[in-house]
Formats: sequence, structure tokens, C-alpha cells
Amino acid sequence: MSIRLDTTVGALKLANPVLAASGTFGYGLDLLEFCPPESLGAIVTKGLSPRPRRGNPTPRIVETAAGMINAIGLQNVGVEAFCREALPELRARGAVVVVNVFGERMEEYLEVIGRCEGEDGLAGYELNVSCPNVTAGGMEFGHDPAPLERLTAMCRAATRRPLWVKLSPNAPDLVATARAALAGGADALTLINTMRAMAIDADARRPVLANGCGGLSGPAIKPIALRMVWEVHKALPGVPIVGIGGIETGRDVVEFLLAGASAVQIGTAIFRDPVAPLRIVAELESFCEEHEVAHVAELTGGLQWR
Amino acid sequence: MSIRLDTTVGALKLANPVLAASGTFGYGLDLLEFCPPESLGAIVTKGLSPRPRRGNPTPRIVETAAGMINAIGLQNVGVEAFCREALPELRARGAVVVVNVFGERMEEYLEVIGRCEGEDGLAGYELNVSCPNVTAGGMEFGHDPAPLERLTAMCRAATRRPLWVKLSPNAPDLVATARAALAGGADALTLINTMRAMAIDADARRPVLANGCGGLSGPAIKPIALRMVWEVHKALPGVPIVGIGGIETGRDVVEFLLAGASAVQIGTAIFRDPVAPLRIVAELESFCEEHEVAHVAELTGGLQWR
Amino acid sequence: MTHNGGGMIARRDLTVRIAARTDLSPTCFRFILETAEEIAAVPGQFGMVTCGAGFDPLLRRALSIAGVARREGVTRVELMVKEVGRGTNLLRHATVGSTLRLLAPLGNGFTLAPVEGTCLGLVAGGIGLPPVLFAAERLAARNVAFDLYVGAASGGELLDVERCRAAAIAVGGDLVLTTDDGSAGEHGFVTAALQRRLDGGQRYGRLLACGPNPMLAALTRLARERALAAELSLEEPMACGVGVCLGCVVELEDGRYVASCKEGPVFSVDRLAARWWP
Amino acid sequence: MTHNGGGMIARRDLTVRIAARTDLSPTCFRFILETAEEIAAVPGQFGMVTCGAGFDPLLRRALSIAGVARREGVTRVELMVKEVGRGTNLLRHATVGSTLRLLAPLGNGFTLAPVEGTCLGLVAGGIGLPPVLFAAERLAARNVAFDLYVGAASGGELLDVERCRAAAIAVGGDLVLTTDDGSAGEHGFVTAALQRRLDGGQRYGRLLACGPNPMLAALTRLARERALAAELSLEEPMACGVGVCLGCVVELEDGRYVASCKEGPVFSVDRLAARWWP
Ligand SMILES: Cc1cc2nc3c(=O)[nH]c(=O)nc-3n(C[C@H](O)[C@H](O)[C@H](O)COP(=O)(O)OP(=O)(O)OC[C@H]3O[C@@H](n4cnc5c(N)ncnc54)[C@H](O)[C@@H]3O)c2cc1C
Ligand SMILES: Cc1cc2nc3c(=O)[nH]c(=O)nc-3n(C[C@H](O)[C@H](O)[C@H](O)COP(=O)(O)OP(=O)(O)OC[C@H]3O[C@@H](n4cnc5c(N)ncnc54)[C@H](O)[C@@H]3O)c2cc1C
Ligand SMILES: Cc1cc2nc3c(=O)[nH]c(=O)nc-3n(C[C@H](O)[C@H](O)[C@H](O)COP(=O)(O)O)c2cc1C
Ligand SMILES: Cc1cc2nc3c(=O)[nH]c(=O)nc-3n(C[C@H](O)[C@H](O)[C@H](O)COP(=O)(O)O)c2cc1C
Ligand code: FES
Ligand code: FES
Repeated sequence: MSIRLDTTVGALKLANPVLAASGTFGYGLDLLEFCPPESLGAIVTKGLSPRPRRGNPTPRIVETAAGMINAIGLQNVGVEAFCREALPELRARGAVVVVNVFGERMEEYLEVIGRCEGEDGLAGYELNVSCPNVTAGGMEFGHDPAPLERLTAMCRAATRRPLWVKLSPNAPDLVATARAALAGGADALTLINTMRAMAIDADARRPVLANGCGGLSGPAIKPIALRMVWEVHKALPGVPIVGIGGIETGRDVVEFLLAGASAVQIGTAIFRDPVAPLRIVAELESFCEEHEVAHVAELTGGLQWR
Repeated sequence: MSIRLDTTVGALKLANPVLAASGTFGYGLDLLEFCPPESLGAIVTKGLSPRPRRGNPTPRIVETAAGMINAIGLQNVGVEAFCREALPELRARGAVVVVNVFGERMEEYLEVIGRCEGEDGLAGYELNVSCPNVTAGGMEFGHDPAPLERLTAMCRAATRRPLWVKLSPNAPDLVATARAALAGGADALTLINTMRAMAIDADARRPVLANGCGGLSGPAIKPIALRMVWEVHKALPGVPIVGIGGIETGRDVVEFLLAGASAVQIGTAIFRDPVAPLRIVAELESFCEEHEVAHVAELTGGLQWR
Repeated sequence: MTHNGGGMIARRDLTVRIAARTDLSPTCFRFILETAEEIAAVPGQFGMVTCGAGFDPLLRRALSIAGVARREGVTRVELMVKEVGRGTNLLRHATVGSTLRLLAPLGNGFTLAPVEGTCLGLVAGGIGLPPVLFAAERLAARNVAFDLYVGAASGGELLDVERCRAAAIAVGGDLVLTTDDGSAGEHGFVTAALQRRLDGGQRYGRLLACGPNPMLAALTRLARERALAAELSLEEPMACGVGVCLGCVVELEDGRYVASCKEGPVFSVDRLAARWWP
Repeated sequence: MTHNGGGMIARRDLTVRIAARTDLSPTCFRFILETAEEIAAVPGQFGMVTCGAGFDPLLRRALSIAGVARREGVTRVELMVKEVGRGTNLLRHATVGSTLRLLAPLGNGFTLAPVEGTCLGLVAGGIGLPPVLFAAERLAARNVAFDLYVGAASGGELLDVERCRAAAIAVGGDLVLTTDDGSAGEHGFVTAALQRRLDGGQRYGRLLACGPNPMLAALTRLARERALAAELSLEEPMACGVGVCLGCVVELEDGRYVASCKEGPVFSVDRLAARWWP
């Protein structure tokens, strides 16, 4: 049987539902010999700000049980360098590129989008309104429905490209923020970003991370991410969801699709295995073969409540 | 050096800061040869309701990466059977017993407390307002400050014993619920209960658990629990906190104490290792020896922000 | 609700050495675990075994005790394991000579007492063999008569046939082998083979069985239809194995959920709720 | 920001067999990993190694390559590991004959080119030895002169002394051993021994060093004070090893944070921010 792996996230057609997540795949060109960006459904760039950012002091990462906490602080080369240095090669390769956007103020989101609007070969935007690391960096947008709706609407007005909003699992009311993003004109919701967490060095009596707190990712959070995807899908059926959180295998992807996602992103798994996204595509295809799923899109939302 | 392990949670004096958590140590008498209840700071009973409860259908548990999800559905023998059958032996052994109380309505909490007030040898109550498994079973109290304050105040009026409120990590605003519990008269806050989570059987296209969702516990959630303890401690310094979530070692205990807890509870770790709470007391003592901590209570809140 | 010490035999949580591992079939292997400490167990009791060093997998795995013997200061515990997932995969690849923790014996075993005038019927399906073989060898040692029914998916998955035969022969009983695919023994389910013997007039004072749930359901129906005494060893997912998590409950006929690690894993069919014979 | 293939040498993620493990000291051991595939590496490059089967520990561990050679169709990669935590503990107890994943070679190595008129100074502290010994053996093979300084906490923790000596002797260089406790070699820190030689008039065209951070800080101060060229192999906590997580950054003198797995782990001291010579 030949399996159809293509899917759509809103109006955006993807060759397969497996994407590389923001912040875990650089600008798409670091792992060419393991995972060429054009082989994935899409790649999501490291979060881009109008100007380059240094990020947080070190230590920035710490391993936890089946997970890790990061407080990178959104270090990035800035949208200008991205457009000039990475985008041409991505475009030449035929990669589907989603730009992950963030800013400390609403205008900064618009600056990033404005700069990108001048470029061909970008598939869409993903607004990071949920980064738990930078106090001023999106926290309020992601946690409070009213400003989130305003931010989304402003960005919506600035582009006709697909606009995704990446939700924070730390938000007081996930479904309310999801509704706000949609009310603002989002085409799809990405969930989840990392979960606010902390590690302590008992000897030093200090937080391990220079930033104090950070965001938890990896298999540890998968059961929570899956629940959140399902919860948003149930509350807002028909809304395209990009699922993310601890995905390591093709079977994990199936679970997220069943819970309501149309596509998924692979984050921390890439750190363990540079070929993870491609391996996961292959595993997903095998799963579909074994279970006689002719088209992977059939799985989306296919969970039967008991 | 001889280490003082005693601590206090509000007015309650405990011989050591390591308690067995509700729902993971039965009624305290199941593991006598591994972990006699009188050897711990205290034991917290399985959640007790006015009448016996059957709990949820099976499957009720599923393992996840460094964690597990449970949806036991608060099966318990009822407060009457507890007082008649388990309490006398606990009392005879000199165990410090905290009764974990829950109900589907406020009156049920009062019924449980009322029955227990007639008994000697109970150290206090812990209100479970955060169980994510029973739709009607406390969810609203734990998530909404106003009813939580009302519930706490009613229970406060019904007893002079120490009253702890066990907070839900799923609450929209952790600190707001913490404040509500204190406004209602709680002596201490226990955090955290399990995190709402889900596992999906990809082959069957159904949730693994009969209940659909359940609560995530174990090392996977430790970094989140630690962050929450620190957050509540920072917001409400001086309020006694009982920390819980993924604690497996004496070093973990130190981390929770540094983050602001006065005592901790051991839950899922007991399933891997029936002697876990006692082992952890010993490890805690060794840590204090190595680090020249004369009195374990010195550690509480000792985290230095970087 | 109170203290369960596994009956008369003390539970212990011991560090045991993997003394040997041998393949029994393409999917199953035997483990011999050794310790200088004393452990005793009766057939149907089980142990909780650690697998892996980190927190993933987190929980121990429940494994029936297939035999236990003490000689020259060393206790040897035998397990028979089928690789079905990550935990059992880790066990399969654990180094011989390395150690595990074994919490045992847990739960309540089969009733091995003879029944006046009849023999016992022992029934094992697939990896349900270990407690049944343990029972067979204990019964053989006490000279209590039984027939032994052993079923598997295919001939290659019939485990330890010679030991099964030896135990049955020792008490003059029959060993009936069945395979789902007919590649060895009688063709079809082990419960069908049992039913044919019953239809042919064979009588059993008590059936003792372990195997996959569909087999146990078929056996329960059979036992209830014909009013036969029968005890089943059930496999519920377990977190603690010692009665404190309530994850492993089995529904009884009176509607109660009881911890199968503590009140079971062996249950008499007449106590079980209707879902056991749907 | 774009494609980093580890210089001229292709990175690969290979399944490698643990061919041997030998103790080097109470805390350190040597690993020989084998594969039929080709891998090349230069001194200072490292690999990311899996430890354990499950998701805990989650991440690979960064280990410097201590040597690599290909003979008769087999590539042998040598690692030297100090057990400091859970990952290295699992590596220590991994079964010889079992397999790991090794992603290598990563990062940029030391500059091995000779410097007109002087020799090189190689400095290793503790488990900083592997890249330095690899450099020493490569330099010896090319007949580039160097002195080799090796320090450890105590005599028992001096690793592979005979190989160190052989490499130094091959080019007519000195092997200087130091221990913090004076139990072998010169008493005190390895940087102090170096400083004494420098004070005595010894000149080095370039220092190459790896070791604990306090040692590297001392060396950086020394090199900057005396305007010596020096390259350090740094150890930052790493998640990916390939430049995509930005967890492992090192602060440069111009204030930028750069990924040490990609732009390092070897850095020239004159590029490093002031916190390296506090
Ligand atoms: C009382 C008892 C006795 C048992 N005796 C044996 C035996 O002698 N030999 C043998 O091979 N197996 C036996 N089992 C089944 C054995 O426990 C499971 O096959 C094993 O736990 C699977 O673990 P896994 O990680 O390989 O599989 P996974 O499917 O990866 O396990 C995932 C989770 O499901 C649980 N689980 C999966 N299958 C079962 C099952 N059949 N029963 C209970 N829990 C399960 C695991 O414990 C784990 O928590 C017994 C089970 C019980 C309850
Ligand atoms: C480029 C590079 C080369 C290295 N070469 C060697 C070598 O050849 N031999 C050797 O023994 N060690 C080497 N190290 C250090 C080695 O990576 C750590 O000792 C190891 O990761 C510790 O893991 P653990 O699980 O045993 O310790 P834990 O303390 O349990 O590890 C916890 C976490 O901290 C990280 N970590 C702990 N210590 C270090 C450290 N010193 N550097 C970086 N991360 C750390 C781990 O990767 C892990 O994520 C090197 C490190 C780097 C960055
Ligand atoms: C090191 C690191 C950096 C990240 N940077 C970003 C980022 O720049 N923008 C963003 O939206 N998410 C970022 N994330 C979040 C991931 O995209 C993802 O939402 C999260 O890690 C959960 O998925 P995972 O468990 O598969 O990693 C980052 C995650 C990690 C681990
Ligand atoms: C099987 C199980 C049953 C539980 N039952 C209760 C309960 O009855 N009442 C309660 O307040 N918490 C209950 N909990 C939550 C624990 O007390 C604890 O808050 C949670 O498991 C987190 O701690 P841990 O990671 O150490 O297990 C239960 C947890 C588990 C795993
Ligand atoms: S397995 Fe925990 S109660 Fe039975
Ligand atoms: S370790 Fe990930 S960027 Fe260096």
C-alpha cells in the first residue's frame, strides 16, 4: 500500500505532518547531512526578533528526568541576518519555512513580519507568545486573552500568509487563550511551548540555571501536551492544531494526530538524535502501513472517547 | 555531628520532614515491614470520603516517561471504616496521621472532618481540592478562589486541628488559590497534586485509561513542582508549605526545602521502592552531615536567587 | 485494609543476581536469580522486578514466580518472561551477573490441596505457564494428581515442554499440548481441548489457570456453566504490587474493586464480576 | 549560522560496539569503541555518546576523542571517561560487547601546526587529558616538538602516564607530572609547574590545554600576562552537540555568545570574555 503522508494546516499544504520545532533545529541548515530541511513537512525557525539577541548567561540548560529545562533567552541572529544568510539556501532547497516570531513589544512582532513580507519562499509565521524565559518577552500576550487577541489581529493585518499562534501551557486558561488567538485571526494553534520549571543545585543552594527558571521540554511533558491538544480540539473542533511536546517516535505522532493535531513538531528529540524528524516520518509511515491508514490526515481527531 | 531532623509545619511538630503522600501509602499499614508509619514525619491517608467509594473502572494507571498517570477515582473505604479499622493500630504505633479529606460537595468535607473530630490521635487534615479525576470531586474548589476560600473557612470552623489545603497544579492561578486557602484559615499549603494528563493507545485509538484523563506524578513533574513551591513561597513568604511531586531522593528533599517547603511528601517513589520514605530520611540526614547543616529546618527557604 | 504480609511468608525486597538467562522460545526467556537471603513462595505468587537504572521505565514489572529453591546457602528464583515491551526488553538485555531488585513473594497463590476423588486440571496459555508449571511441580512433589493443559500460539512458543511432561508423568497425569495454528499438539485453543476432555467425561475437582484474558474468560464461562471450581491468576497493570496504589483492581461479583496484587492475583472464578465471562 | 560539517571531516552518527573498557584510575576508565564505518577526528574534537536505553538520562554526553585509528576494516575510537554522575556511571557499567550511538567528530580541534623556533606546551588537568594526549600522539607522529604537563589530584589519578611519557620522549620533550597533594610528581597545580618553567626561561610557541575550569582560568591569566598563544578546550553543558540548542554557549571578548560545540570546544584565549580570567 502506498501511504499518503500529506496534510494541511488550515490552508497550508504540507508534504508530511512532521515539522522541526522552533529553537531545536537552528535555522534549518545545521543538520543537512542528517535531516535536510526539505525532507520535512516544514521547519520552524529559531525565534526571530527584529535585532540580534545575546540571550541569557550560562548555565542555560539542565537535564531532568526524561526532560530538560532551558533558559536560552531567545538568542538569535535577528530577522535581517536570517533573511540574508539562511533563507536563500532554504529557498533553494525547497524547504517549507515557518518563521517563529517574537518580540518584547507588539511592534517588534510587526517589525519581524514586515521584514519577512519582503521575502519570497516563506510559508507562514508562528507567533511565540509563550516563552517563559524573558520577562518582557511575550509572557503577557500568552497569558492574557485580550492582549493576545490584539497582538494576533495586528499581525493578521500585516500578512496574508498563514499565521499560527503558539500557546503557552502555563496560561491560566488554555482554551480562553486559544479562542483569543482565533478571534484575532490565527489560522492555526501550535501547542505546547515549554512548561515553566526549575532545577536547584542543592550543594550551592542556588538555581542551576543562571536565569533561575526555565522551560521544561522532552518526553516528561508529553502526557500533559497530549491532554492539552485534546482539550483544545474538543473545545474548538475544526481548528487546525500543530501538536508538540515530547514527541520521540512515529507512534507519538499518531497519538497527537488522534488527539486532534493536523501536524506535529519535533523539538528536544533532535538533541538525542539528529535524524529524529526523518526517522519519525518513516515510523509514522510504517504505522500507517500496519494499520491500513491510507492517508495520514485520516488520523486527525480520530480519538474515540471511551 | 548529630543532625536535628525535626521540623514544624505551622504549629504541628514533626520528628522529621518526610511524610508519605496521600494515595500512595494506603492507610499506613500496608508496608509495615518496609516503612513503619511511626518512622515518618507523618503519614497522609488515602483520600477519605464520608462513605466508601468504588473508584473508576480499569485501566486506572499507565506508565509514562519517568512518570505515571493515575485515575483511581478516589476509591476508599470511607471515613468510618478508617476510624474503626486502621486508626487504632496507627495510634497504638504512635504514627502521626494526617487525614486527606475530599468530597463531591462541601458538606461531605464536613462530614469526614466531623467523624474524625470524635477520634483522638489525628494530627490534622489535608483538604484534597485538586483531584483531577472525579468531575464533581473538588475540581471547582481547587480552581476557583472564591469557593475554595468558602470551603476552607467551613472546614476551619469545624476543627481546631491543623488544616492543610492541597493545591492543584492545574489551577489557573496558583498563587490566587493559595491566598484563598489562607484567607479561609488554612495553616499550611500542600503542593502539588498530580497534573492533568493523558495517554493514548494508538492501536485502539482510545485513551489508555478508562477515565480518559488522569493525573501525572513521578520524577517527570519534579521540576514543575519545585517551581510552584518556590513561586508560592516567594509570593507568600512565611506560609508553611508541604512540598510534593516526584521526590525520589534525600537530595530532592533538600531542593524542595530550599525552595520554601517545611516538609515534603513521598508519593510515586513508594511504588518503585517500598522503603523509599525511610531511605530518603537517611539520605537527607547524610546530606546534612556532609554539608554541616545542624538542623534540617535551616534549609527551608534557603535558596539564594542568582 | 490492613497489613498484608503475603500470608505466612514474609515479603522481602532483595538485591538478586542474574545467574542465568536462557531462551525458551523466540519471545520468551528464563531468568535464574540468586541471593544468599531466604525467600519462599507458593505457586501463583509473584514478584516486582526493577528494570533499568534510571527513572524510565519508572515502575517495576510484575512477574510470576516459576520456581524457588534453596541449596547450599543460595536461593534460586526462577522467572519466565515474555518480551512484550520496554521493561521486558531491558530485562532480556540485562547482563548476566548484574543485579536487580526483587520484591517478593507478593499476593496469594493457588489452592494446591487435593480434592477427594478427582484430580486437578492445570491450564496454561502462553506466558501464563510460569505459575502453572510451579504449581505442577509442587503438586508432583506432593503426589497430588493433575492433568496439565498447555497452549501456545505455535509449536515454537510452547515453553519448557519436557519439564511439563515430567511433572505430569510423575503423578500419572496427562500433558495436553495445543497450538492456535496447529503446528504442534492439538489444533485450537487450550480451553477447547479442556472442553473436549470434559465433554468426554473427564472430571476435575479444581481448575488452576493462568493465561491471556480471552483464555481466562473462556475458562470462566466453562467453569461457571459446569459448576466447576476454578482459580485464575489474573494480570492487571500494577504500579506498586503491595496494595497501596489501587491501580490493579479487579471487579468482584458484589461490585467491589479489590487490589489484585493483594487479594489476588489468584481469584476463584465465582468471585469475579460478569465482565470476566462476557 | 549555516552548515557546520566539523570542518573537512564528515560528521556521522554511528552505532559503535564497546570493544573494551579498562580502569585507568579509581574514577576514570578507557573505552574502546569499534565500528566498520570510517570515522576520522583531530585532537580537540569530541563525540556525543548515548548512555542508557530509556528517556532517563535523556541527553547524550559529550566526550573528547582520545584517539582514533583504522586497521583491517575496523575503526577504533578511544575515549577516556571520568565517572561523575548518572550518565558516566551508566557508561561505566555498560556491557562490553553492547552498542552505543556515537555522533562524531564534532567541533573544532587544536591547532597542531609547529611554531618556528619554539616547541609547543601541552597542558592537561585531570580528565582534561584525552584531547591533550591525542594531540601529543599526533604531534609525536609528525615529529613536532612539545613538552607535556599533566596534573591530577593525586598520583592514583594520573592517567596513562606511560603513553604520555612515550609521546613526549618521541620528540625529545619533557613530561612534567604534578599532583595537588604531592603524592606523585611535583607538588601543586599543573599551571604552577608551567609557570616555573616559563619563569625559568622556557618558551612555547603555543599552549594547548584542557582541564577543569579553575585550571583553564589560571592558564588564561598566565597566557594573557605573557602574551602567549594558547588554545583551550572548554567543557560547557551540552544538549545537542551540533549547534542547534544554544545551550553550550561561551561568552567571547566582543560580548557575543557562541556555541562551543560548533565554534569550539577549542578556543583561543584571546577570544574569550573576561570571565575566563577573573
Ligand atoms: C501478577 C502478574 C504476574 C505476571 N507474570 C508474568 C510472567 O511470569 N511472565 C511474563 O512474561 N509476564 C508476566 N506478567 C505480565 C508482565 O508484568 C508484563 O508483560 C510486563 O509488565 C510488561 O512490561 P513491558 O514494559 O515489557 O511492556 P509495556 O507494554 O511497555 O508496559 C507498559 C506498562 O504496562 C504494564 N503491562 C503491560 N502488559 C502487562 C500485563 N500483561 N500485565 C500487567 N501489566 C502489564 C507494564 O507493567 C507497564 O507498566 C505478569 C503480570 C502480573 C500482573
Ligand atoms: C566538549 C566536551 C568534551 C568532554 N570530554 C570529556 C572526556 O573526554 N572525558 C570525560 O570524562 N568527560 C568529558 N567531558 C565532560 C562530560 O561531558 C561530563 O562529565 C558528563 O557529561 C557528565 O555526565 P554525567 O551524567 O555523568 O554527570 P551529571 O552531573 O549527572 O550530568 C548532568 C548533566 O550535566 C552535564 N554535565 C555534567 N558535567 C559536565 C561537564 N563537565 N561538562 C559538560 N557537561 C556536563 C551532563 O551532560 C548532563 O547533561 C567533556 C565535556 C565537553 C563539553
Ligand atoms: C533549547 C530550546 C529552545 C527553544 N526555543 C524556542 C523558540 O525560540 N521559540 C519557540 O517558540 N519555542 C522554542 N522552544 C520550544 C520548543 O519549540 C517546543 O515547543 C518545546 O520544546 C516542547 O517540545 P519538545 O518537548 O518536543 O521539545 C525551545 C525549546 C528548547 C528545548
Ligand atoms: C495512585 C495515586 C493515588 C493518589 N491518590 C490521592 C488521593 O487520594 N488524595 C490526594 O490528595 N492525592 C492523591 N494522589 C496524589 C499524590 O498524593 C501526590 O500529590 C502526587 O502523586 C505527586 O507526588 P509524587 O510525584 O511524589 O507521586 C495520588 C497519587 C497517585 C499516584
Ligand atoms: S499494584 Fe498497587 S495496589 Fe495493586
Ligand atoms: S550543545 Fe547545542 S548548541 Fe552546542
